[in-house]
Amino acid sequence: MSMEDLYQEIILDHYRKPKNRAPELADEAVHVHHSNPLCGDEMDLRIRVVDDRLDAVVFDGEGCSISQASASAMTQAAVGRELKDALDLAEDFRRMMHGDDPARPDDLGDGIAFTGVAKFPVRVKCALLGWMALRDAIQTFERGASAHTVTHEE
Amino acid sequence: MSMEDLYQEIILDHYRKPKNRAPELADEAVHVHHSNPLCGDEMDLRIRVVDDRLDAVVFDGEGCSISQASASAMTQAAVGRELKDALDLAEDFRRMMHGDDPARPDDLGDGIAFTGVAKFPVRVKCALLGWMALRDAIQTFERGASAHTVTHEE
Amino acid sequence: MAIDVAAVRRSLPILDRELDGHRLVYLDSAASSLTPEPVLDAMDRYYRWSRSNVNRGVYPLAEEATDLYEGARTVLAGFLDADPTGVVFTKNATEACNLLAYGYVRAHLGPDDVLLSTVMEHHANLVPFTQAAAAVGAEVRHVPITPDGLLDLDAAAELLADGRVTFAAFVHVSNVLGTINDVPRLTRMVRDANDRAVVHVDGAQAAPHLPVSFRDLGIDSYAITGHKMLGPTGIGALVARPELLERMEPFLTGGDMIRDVTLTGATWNDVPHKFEAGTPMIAEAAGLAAAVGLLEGYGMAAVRAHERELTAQLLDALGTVAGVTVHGPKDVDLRGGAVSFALDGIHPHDVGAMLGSRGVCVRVGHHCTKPLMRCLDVAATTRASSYVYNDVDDLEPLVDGLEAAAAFFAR
Amino acid sequence: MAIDVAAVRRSLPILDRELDGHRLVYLDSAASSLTPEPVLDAMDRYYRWSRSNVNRGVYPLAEEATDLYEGARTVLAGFLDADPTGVVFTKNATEACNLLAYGYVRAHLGPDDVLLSTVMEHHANLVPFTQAAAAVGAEVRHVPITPDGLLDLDAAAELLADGRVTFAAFVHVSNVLGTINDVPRLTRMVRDANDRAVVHVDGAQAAPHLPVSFRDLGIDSYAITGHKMLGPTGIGALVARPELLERMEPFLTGGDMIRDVTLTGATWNDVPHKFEAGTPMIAEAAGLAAAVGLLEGYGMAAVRAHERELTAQLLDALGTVAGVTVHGPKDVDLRGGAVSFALDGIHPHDVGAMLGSRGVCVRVGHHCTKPLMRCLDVAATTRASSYVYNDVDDLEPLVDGLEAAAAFFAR
Ligand SMILES: Cc1ncc(COP(=O)(O)O)c(C=O)c1O
Ligand SMILES: Cc1ncc(COP(=O)(O)O)c(C=O)c1O
Repeated sequence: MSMEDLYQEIILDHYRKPKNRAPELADEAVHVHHSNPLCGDEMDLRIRVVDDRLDAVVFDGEGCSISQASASAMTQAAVGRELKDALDLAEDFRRMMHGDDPARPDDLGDGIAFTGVAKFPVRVKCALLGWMALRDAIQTFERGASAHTVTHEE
Repeated sequence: MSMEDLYQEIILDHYRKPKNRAPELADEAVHVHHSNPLCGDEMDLRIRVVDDRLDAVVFDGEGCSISQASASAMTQAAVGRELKDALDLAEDFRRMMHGDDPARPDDLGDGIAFTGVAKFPVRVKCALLGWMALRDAIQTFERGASAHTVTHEE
Repeated sequence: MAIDVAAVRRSLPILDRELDGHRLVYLDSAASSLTPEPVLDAMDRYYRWSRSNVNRGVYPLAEEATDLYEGARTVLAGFLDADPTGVVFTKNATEACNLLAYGYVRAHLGPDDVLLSTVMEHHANLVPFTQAAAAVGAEVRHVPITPDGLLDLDAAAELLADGRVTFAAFVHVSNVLGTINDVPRLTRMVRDANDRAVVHVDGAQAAPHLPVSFRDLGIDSYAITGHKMLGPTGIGALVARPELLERMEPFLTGGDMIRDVTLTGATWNDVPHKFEAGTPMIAEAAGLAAAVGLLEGYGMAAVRAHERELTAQLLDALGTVAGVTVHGPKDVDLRGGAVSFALDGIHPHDVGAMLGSRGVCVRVGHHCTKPLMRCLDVAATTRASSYVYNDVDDLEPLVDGLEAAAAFFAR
Repeated sequence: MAIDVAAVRRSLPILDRELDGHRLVYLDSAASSLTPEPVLDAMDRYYRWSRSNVNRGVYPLAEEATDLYEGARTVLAGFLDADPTGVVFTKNATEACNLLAYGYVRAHLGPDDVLLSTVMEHHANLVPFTQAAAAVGAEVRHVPITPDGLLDLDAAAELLADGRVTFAAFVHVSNVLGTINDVPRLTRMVRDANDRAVVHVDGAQAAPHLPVSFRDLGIDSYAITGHKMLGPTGIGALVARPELLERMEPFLTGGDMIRDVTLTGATWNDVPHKFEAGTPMIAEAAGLAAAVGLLEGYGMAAVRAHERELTAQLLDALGTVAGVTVHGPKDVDLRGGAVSFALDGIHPHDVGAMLGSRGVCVRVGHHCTKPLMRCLDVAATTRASSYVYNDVDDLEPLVDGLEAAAAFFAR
């Protein structure tokens, strides 16, 4: 288990200088709070939706480098996408974490740097936290609600 | 584990031709029923008491050769004794079954043939069944009662 | 492919043991099977190479231990044709039955429910449910047996007729009579009478000896125990439909089975983990997986064929001994390899002692089936039970020992 | 006599393992200890020589197995200075706590009773009792901790003042803070407030590391687990006053724990057997007895002295790393060898991954003490924990790894 397999340089960059990290979002459509009690990870995710598109995605939270960096990379990959498309991308990332080859490597952007995490089962849930929050935020929006709290492990 | 260690000739004699085996006893003072559900052994013991002495002791029951032979030998050793004395003898037998040297080898009569049973832990409770029934019968008499049922393993 | 008994025996150093100058003849596999070396090696490998605790460790040993443990779940599920999510590891089959009795019967049934049991149950599959029924005020009904030791399905139909039976627990293969019950048929009867009924089967004596497909049995849960199927002591499992596990309340609580804990409350982990509190039987799971690997290697159809043949020979051999009465079915298609019998006028303890003195290991007693003993009107039986390491050579010492006992204890 | 660490290490082949070119440095004994060869040998001997089931067998193998199993009970009782009649074998400490929660708390307490717990409990010693309290409508009170991680006994006195606490369950040695609680003192406080109170102590982290006299502690029951004390997985025990066991209701039911069974009811075997349903952990009991033999050979005073010394060195070493904050007492007389700490600004998962990549095995997470994590206001900690096979050479890789983590994850 070498550190380099897990912590690619891109991951460390996102960890050190997270993108779209913010505690608030003007005109937010949905705010979801996800937590993983086993790790103690906490994640607030906010989305703004314009014409069925993710106009803005910001996160805030606490957790290990993997969870924070993955959320940061996720926001970059997701913003500007149609909701359905973003859901599909989240599913692609989830499958990648379970060892499958991603179908949309280019669209995942920096998210692709997390491929190696699949080899570290205990860290998979960390990498997924932001993406699963995104999925939930979109589904919450589609249900017509504006906030949702989820406690989970995957 | 040789058969001879366990099944001394005296034991087999009592097993084949039990002494004082009877389903009834005239003028009985006490009748106790003991059973060991783990082995399925059943024992009815009846005593007649005259002047604080065991005037007659008879048993009836079902069980393995050891339990039947031991009860038979017990009746011979017990009959005629003062109640207190018989209790003491039963205690001597019990201690012998737990590996101690008997204090009253002569008084135990054929009971002494059961010394070897102490080496077979699963059979100890069989050898004790009749003696423990005797002890209970005497104690039941001393309490002023005339019948008692006990379910036990030792 | 037939079982290569000689090869199996080579993996069992215990069979080289002599007892008082007699060859060891082990005919007590229904109580506990012998454990071949590959099973011991699998446990050893864990202890000598990957020893650590499972779950959430971020170092390689802990990941290996977790893989071993979770891998065993998958292996067992594959062996029984079940969903790994439905496999809860327990310490033995008894705990598996209790898990269901507490997590389902006590939690969800009440005075309007009726439980169906049978008179041939092992205490492990009876007492937890009679206690649970008493606690919730439910009635328990018992399917009787026919004179040849089969479940009386006509009587069962009557017991089910009023549609009130919402829970049934019965044994797949009897540890005393050897009877192989028709699980799919009785299950259909139970469900036809009440389609909400939950059906639990005690597979402790079946999984080691027969091909078992949990899916094909059509039941809701199945209890097994490792030590009777070439595995180690200290591990068993409740194999269940995940939906049933979802409905069940937690039973043992503590670490690893929680999602979150506060000073006053808790939320629960996903199934099957919700039912596995505390440090699990890690080495034992590795050993059980290795045992399953051996059984799959032999092929369960071959295991069954071997035992069917040997049981036929055993029944024939017992027929040659004067005074022997066999309990249970005589038709080897209807029975497994556990054969209980009486030797006329001689208490099973005495029979067992004689056999033991000659190196022949059989079990005598009530075999944890007191109600069945009452039905058979005996206090105890002598039981010879075989497995993959037995062959026809083991029958002669048994027969000789029985004849010696008859002579020795003749009155 | 000091512990001969080199000799202990020679009995642990796993320590020769390399992880990615790094020497294995095992500092996770609070999660599970390594298992020396004599323990494996004891289990092997059972499997290769005496393999059979316990209880009522009339052949030599079965008697040997029974002797091994019952002998282990006596050995464990001797080690803990307790009555063998009060030793119930369970699969782990968690089951031991559940046994008490079901057999005593749920069976005998009610809405008028108050349970005393603490904020530093492992989930194993908390959740079974909070669930039981909720089931019977009893209140639970929690002793808080002082800033240095000791139980706040003044606060405890207030919680006890109204005399309503009839059951207390607390930990002997904290698996996170390392705190050694003053069990006799808190027990006296509980009993002075209410002399009918039952006092249970979780000794999972104490029995492996300190001399323990159950009698001298003055308590009613004590939970231990084999895999943390050089023993195998799959075995633990509830050690109790036999009188308490007598008062408890049966918990797991089934074979071997009964006296008699009918179709609808049952009567129970004598304690401790009344609480041991089904085939027990026979090999594991033999292994645990061997582990106890090793610990007695070292001498528990020597084990404690060794760990006290090593813990002092560990605390010193951690003091040299910038950004490290140790949780729990700094006075090594008040603490055991489990040391939790934070590395400023770096999540324990990342710390653990860095250490793991260098062969250093530590545990990161909430250590099954979520309420304590909330008290400490952290999500998780990194925990290094030592045992008889560790020495000062294991500290340098730890310190180096922490410094590497600090450099790697610096923002
Ligand atoms: C203090 C304490 N209590 C109880 C337990 C539970 O032990 P087990 O997982 O063996 O049941 C542990 C081990 O994690 C512990 O550290
Ligand atoms: C039919 C049956 N069910 C259940 C059990 C209980 O298995 P265990 O003792 O491993 O819990 C046994 C074993 O004795 C059995 O034969």
